[in-house]
Amino acid sequence: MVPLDWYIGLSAVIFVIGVVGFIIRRNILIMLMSVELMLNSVNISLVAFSHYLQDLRGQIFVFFIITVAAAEAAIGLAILVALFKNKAAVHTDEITEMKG
Amino acid sequence: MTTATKELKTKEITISMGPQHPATHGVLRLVLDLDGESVVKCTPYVGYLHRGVEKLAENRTYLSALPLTDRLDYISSMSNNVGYCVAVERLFGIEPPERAKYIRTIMCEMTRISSHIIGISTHALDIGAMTLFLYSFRDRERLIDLFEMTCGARLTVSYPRIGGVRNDVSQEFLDKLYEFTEEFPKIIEDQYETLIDQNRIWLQRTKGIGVISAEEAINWGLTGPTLRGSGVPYDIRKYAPYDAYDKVEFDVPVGRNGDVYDRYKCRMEELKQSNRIIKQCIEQMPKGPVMAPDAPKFTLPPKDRVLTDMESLIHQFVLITKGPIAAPEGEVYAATEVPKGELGFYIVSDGSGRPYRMRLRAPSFVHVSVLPRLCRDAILADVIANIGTIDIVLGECDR
Amino acid sequence: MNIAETILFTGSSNWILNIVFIIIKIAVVIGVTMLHVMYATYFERKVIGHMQIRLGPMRVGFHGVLQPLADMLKLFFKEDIIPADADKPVFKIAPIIPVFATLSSLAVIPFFEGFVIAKINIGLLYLFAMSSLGAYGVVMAGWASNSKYSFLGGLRSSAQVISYEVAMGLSLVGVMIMAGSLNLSEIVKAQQQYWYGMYLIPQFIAYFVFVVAAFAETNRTPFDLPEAESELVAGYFVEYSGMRFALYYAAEYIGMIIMSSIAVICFWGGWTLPPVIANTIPALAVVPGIIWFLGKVYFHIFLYYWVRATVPRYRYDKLMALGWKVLIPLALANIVVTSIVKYMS
Amino acid sequence: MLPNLFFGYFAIVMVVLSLLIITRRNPVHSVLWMLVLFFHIAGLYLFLNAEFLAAVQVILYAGAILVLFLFVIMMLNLKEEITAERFIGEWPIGVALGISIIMLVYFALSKFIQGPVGQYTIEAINKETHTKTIGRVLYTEYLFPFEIASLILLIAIVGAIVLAKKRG
Amino acid sequence: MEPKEIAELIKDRYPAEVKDITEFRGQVSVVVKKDRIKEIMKYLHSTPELYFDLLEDLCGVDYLGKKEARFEVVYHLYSMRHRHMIRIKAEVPEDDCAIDSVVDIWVGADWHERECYDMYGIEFKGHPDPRRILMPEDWEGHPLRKDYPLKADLGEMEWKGYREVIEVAQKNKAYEVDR
Repeated sequence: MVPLDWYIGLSAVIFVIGVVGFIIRRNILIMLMSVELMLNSVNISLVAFSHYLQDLRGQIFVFFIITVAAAEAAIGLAILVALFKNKAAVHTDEITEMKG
Repeated sequence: MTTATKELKTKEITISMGPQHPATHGVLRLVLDLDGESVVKCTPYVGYLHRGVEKLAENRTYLSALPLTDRLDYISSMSNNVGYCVAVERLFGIEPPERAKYIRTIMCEMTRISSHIIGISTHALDIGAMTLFLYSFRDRERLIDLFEMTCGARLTVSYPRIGGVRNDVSQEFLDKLYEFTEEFPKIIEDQYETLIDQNRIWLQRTKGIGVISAEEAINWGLTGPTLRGSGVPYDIRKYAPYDAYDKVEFDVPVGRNGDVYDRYKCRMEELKQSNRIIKQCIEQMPKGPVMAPDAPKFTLPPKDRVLTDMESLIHQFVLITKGPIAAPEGEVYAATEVPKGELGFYIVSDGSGRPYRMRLRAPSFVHVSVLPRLCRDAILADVIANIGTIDIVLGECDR
Repeated sequence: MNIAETILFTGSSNWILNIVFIIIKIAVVIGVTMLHVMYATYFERKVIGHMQIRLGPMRVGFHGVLQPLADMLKLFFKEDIIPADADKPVFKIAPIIPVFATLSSLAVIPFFEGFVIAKINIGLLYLFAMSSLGAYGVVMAGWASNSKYSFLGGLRSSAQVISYEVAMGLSLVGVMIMAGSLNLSEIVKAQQQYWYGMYLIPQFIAYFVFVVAAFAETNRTPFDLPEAESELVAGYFVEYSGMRFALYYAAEYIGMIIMSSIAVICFWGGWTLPPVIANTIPALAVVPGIIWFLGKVYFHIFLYYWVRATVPRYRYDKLMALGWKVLIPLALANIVVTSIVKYMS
Repeated sequence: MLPNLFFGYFAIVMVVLSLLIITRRNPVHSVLWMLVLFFHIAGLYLFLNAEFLAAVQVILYAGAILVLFLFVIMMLNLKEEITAERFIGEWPIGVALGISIIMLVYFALSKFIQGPVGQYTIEAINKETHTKTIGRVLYTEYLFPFEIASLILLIAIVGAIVLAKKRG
Repeated sequence: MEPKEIAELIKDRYPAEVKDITEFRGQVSVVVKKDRIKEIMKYLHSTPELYFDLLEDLCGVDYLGKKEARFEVVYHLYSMRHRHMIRIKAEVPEDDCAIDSVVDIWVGADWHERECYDMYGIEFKGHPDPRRILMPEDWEGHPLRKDYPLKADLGEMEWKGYREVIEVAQKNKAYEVDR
């Protein structure tokens, strides 16, 4: 039996990679993907908890997180497309104004 | 860092459709600027099949320029030949005999059927209905066999001559053709029309697409079924008849909305009308010669006559070595109704045996030029429908 | 129970032997499917040929029966051309994905009583998962070829597959509600409790939606826009040649077989006969279930060909409108009605 | 032993894939590595006896969300991206931040105590299949959050359409 | 209306412009000066009793050494309403090789004028898109002029696109399979 700590450790490492990716990349697309990465790492730990604690609550939460992730991806990408149509830029440091 | 850009930027894709593309009916090239699927700008480029027919004709005799016209609209070469012969006959002021006129009319209408068959079926094939293509090619094959029976060639026939036709048709030909005309209307109704006429997808793809109003169509210079689809009953066969068209009865089908569907319906209806004309011609076919009495001055005598008859031999010898007789000085414009539209020959003669200037008014050339107009507000799939609906042959467009 | 049945169905208690049996099973299923794929192409050419008053392949073998072999040989030995500006790794991987996705879908399909490679409880979901993967092969090919035609084909395809996946999934929810299971074998068995033995009759709307969506999902006429040869030449795989092209070709036909199998299992009672027929003619029990299954599958494959020979191609915007404005509402309405009926009874 | 090996494989591959995702220059490659990662996550869910979630992971994440990403990347057609600078100028700070979070988690984990065990044992779930169990819990205990989630999706759809729609 | 009458009508209205009226085989040509061609065309197009709404054809003719003005631009007009036609010929001398475009009146003149420019080098003033149409864009000379040879060994003068094609063909020969 794999200890629960291992899962949490794995989830934490992936989460941190997601955080780092979000911070250091210039490309908004990859930043969005890093967010997905973070959400997935949380999912892993939730499913692991659910399995080890023999409770379905974790898995239910995963459902809601997937829903939120889908909504987030749709909105984020829509913003990105709108942004690209206005500025033709996908890099964070090229987008410096609030005015469209 | 950057100043705010005022206008909305979108990234357009430019695709070069053709010259080698299955839906461009030859070597038409369209440069399409696409925003997603919708066409922002459509620019046709032609000239990939330019062979300088007009220039070549200036250096040939009136007779030897005839085969050049075969290669214009290579799927309806008989109509082009007839158009050229009508123009030259008008220039020389000669009149072919009655029987020749009827034969020409039959041949022209057979060509119209086979050309419309190709036009409709490749159009349907472009839109995705593949079976009509194979059905109709079976019937086209019968017509082409009949061409072969009389002219010895299947596509580039060079059969009409200045002042008549090359040789008489056989009774067997007429019988077989009559048999065809008996069956053909039923084939159209049973097989062609049932396949796509009421098909919902076909209607969706053709109704309301590429709409052009009657005034605008005339202003663009459209002719033939492409114009008649907009509701203008302009048909040279009716209003300036040549050959035997004034002796037969037929209707000029017109559309109402000027969209792709109406043009398709016009062509479909013309198939039936052509069939009707052929039938009448066979029934009324007079007896007699097939070459005008003064025509030997322009045309090579038949081979068997050359080998047996002294006068014909001399005649051939003179024609070949000295060139043809001089044409009267002047200029004529003769328009005929070929399957694609109005084919005009403008011949300027300076009194020598060769045309000083032969201008070809090719319907396809005009029809290609209207493509950007038809593709306004279109999406990519409509461009294909529009190319099909104007029924172009690039050999004629580029000359 | 004889030896053959032991090997095929139950396996052995020894887990090594078990794995060996599973591998044999997989090999048999894939081998047989590939053979069917080969002859599905032959079948298509013959069927459409005769519908279009021509003969189809006639040269290789008696009435062209060896034509698929000849085609395969030709494609196998053809030069493999990769465009200079293509993204090479992606370009190479892309054709493998749809073949992988469609072949692995075979794992959960019960071909006849008890014969299924993986008896998993979420069979239907697994099928959805695999069919949603198919889009990647198309999109990656479209992107990696670095050609505008394949790019447009890829874009069209991804939008189309995503949209019609929704309709397809929703159309099968009715079946799931009626059967109360996602296991395909269970679904077949559940249909036996009705005298007509098929969900086709109560779920005819779902069946209609499913068949239309299946046509779109497999990129067949009239929804073959991603590869519309008159618009996009060949769409996403325009730059492919030789074996890689053959992989796409094979994936399309395996996809057709899979979709037909799902339709047969979920709506036509799989390998079983309707009880009303089986009871009136007891002699039919002699015929093995696989024959019924294949017969029903081939009827659906024939349907694909029939439609291809008949109708023109949809336009992109009309296709989307059909998917979102007709099929999805229909499927949703079907779900509502089915659940109400299920709740009442 | 065997489960540990499996977990080790999954863990190593997943970490490597995550690193690949955030470092690729070409976003398309990132998406494709992410696809592989999602398959591994689905595998891990199977390993944790959550078969329904594994299927949902593939259908939703791989089949819908990632395709959406790919779709947008292709639509924007970012050719210049391949030559542009990948990271922001201050990327070492970001990495340092990441390492510090890892340290934090490590210390937190050393104090980790497992909570009480619930009623859904593997046997209980297997008896009536995972799908049914999840469905029952979702539609009874968590019905209200479920409805809220569907509302979120609806808002997302409307928002996405409004944002992506052309002006004028 | 008879073509002859139409010609007289034009002559009455633009006496200074019409240089000649000829008739051959029942077809009437009106030879006009090029300067006010657009005005004349507008008159022909919009006068209700003439109403030439279809520009059947537009082409150039090169009368090298035969007439005093080297080129002529020939318009064939047809009226759908009245079913009559007329031929207008505008003289274009070589030293002032330009004429007003009639695209504003008939859109269909667009490509005909482009072709006329391509083949004869006659410039159409006010044309929206004056490019070559049938010949390649970097082609030199205007092929339908009478002093343009039908076939000649041009040597270095040869169109460079042709040389490129030949070079590519030569290069590709190396890949051909020996039989």
